[in-house]
Amino acid sequence: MTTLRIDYFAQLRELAGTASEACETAHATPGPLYEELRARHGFPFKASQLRVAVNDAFVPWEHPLADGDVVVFIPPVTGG
Amino acid sequence: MTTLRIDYFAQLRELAGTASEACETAHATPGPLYEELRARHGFPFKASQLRVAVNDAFVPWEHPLADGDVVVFIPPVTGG
Amino acid sequence: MSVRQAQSGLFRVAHAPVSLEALRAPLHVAEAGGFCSFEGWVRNRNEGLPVEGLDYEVYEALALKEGEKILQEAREKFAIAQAVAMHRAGSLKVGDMAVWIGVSAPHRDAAFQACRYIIDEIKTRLPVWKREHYVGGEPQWVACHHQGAAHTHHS
Amino acid sequence: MSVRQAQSGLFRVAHAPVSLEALRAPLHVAEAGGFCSFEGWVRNRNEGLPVEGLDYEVYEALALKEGEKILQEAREKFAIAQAVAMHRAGSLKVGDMAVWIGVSAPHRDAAFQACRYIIDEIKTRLPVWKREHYVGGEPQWVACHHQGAAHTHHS
Repeated sequence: MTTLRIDYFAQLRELAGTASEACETAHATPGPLYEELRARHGFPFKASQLRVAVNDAFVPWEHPLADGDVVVFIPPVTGG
Repeated sequence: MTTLRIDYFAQLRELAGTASEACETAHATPGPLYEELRARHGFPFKASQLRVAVNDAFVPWEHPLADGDVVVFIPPVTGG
Repeated sequence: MSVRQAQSGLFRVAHAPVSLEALRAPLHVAEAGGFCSFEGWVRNRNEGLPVEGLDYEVYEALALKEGEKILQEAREKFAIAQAVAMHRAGSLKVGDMAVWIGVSAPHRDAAFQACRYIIDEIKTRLPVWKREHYVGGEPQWVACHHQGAAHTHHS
Repeated sequence: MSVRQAQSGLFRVAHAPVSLEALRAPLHVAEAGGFCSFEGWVRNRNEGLPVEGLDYEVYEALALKEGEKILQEAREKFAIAQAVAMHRAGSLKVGDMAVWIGVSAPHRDAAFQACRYIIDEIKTRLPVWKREHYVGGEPQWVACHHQGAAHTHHS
């Protein structure tokens, strides 16, 4: 099991009801982790609509997760 | 004969030694008038390098000159 | 200036208005003959709905890194002297400046191209989300217009 | 404001610096969501020669007409909200702003395109002449870089 922190922004934060949660997971990469969280919180986005960041850097969906990682799923951005 | 005023800017003003001069001419259009002034003042520009304005509006070189017109030969511009 | 903004200071996320003078200062370098800037202002309507104001939520640690990266890309791609950008976070009213980009360069071509590059990249890559407040309606997260672009961009 | 500037006031020839605030004011209209501006600054070198400063000589009556015409063309060609421009006359030092253009628009494409159009047209059409002062050399009228363009443009 890997111990992670998940931070949420925008719609995901509102649907999760929190800006941050601790998470113990058996998933080795962000892809299946997102599917689990999506089912739990009812997120509307498919993984293909999102990007993922680990420890404040964009990473590929196959990035291996490690204890203590902070994971953020990035909904479609609307800055500017 | 037509009585005109010629205003000069930039290099033409310096070479003519004046910003403005009165002129009586038999020329009906700005083209031959410029050639006469060019010979008199030693202007370096061919007419094809210039534009011409009459009474503060750009005009074609075939524009007919009338008594009281203010004529300006416009050297290549370098604003901006 | 917070530690997070200190990376180079040329890209910043601001929680209150920043003066144009402060934003422009780093661009005045000797070889700069042209300056191009772009600003995004909060509009009074979006897709037909009357807008009162909006909130920008920013994933700040990542936005600062990504913003600096975008500026660095612009410096590498175009013959510019300097590039600066700022994105607002928090609550803004109609007419407020949401984003500011300034580029100085020896010649205007590079200044225009780099400025355009930076705003386009900010809009597709910067982790920032806009929630609009409507006159007589519920606030809404604005839907992304660049979804395809955003996700093919760095694949 | 002189009579000559009163035509619309959106294009002006200025004999002293004008504040950015004053220049920008007419651009803040309700539908404007994007703003693009361009500034020309006096550079410290031109073609290898160290420049101390320069003078702009302006055929003002014609420059005001031609400037207004350029702004009007930009409004007709691009979906913009408003366009403003200013060209300096007189003596400027290194770093001074020689020309300022600002365009506001509902969307950024039009703002960038119109701003670029206006500066390009100003450089080829506005009856303004630059004389540079060099460190340790005689002042010189700057040669035109756009001669071909300037003379085919309105033929």
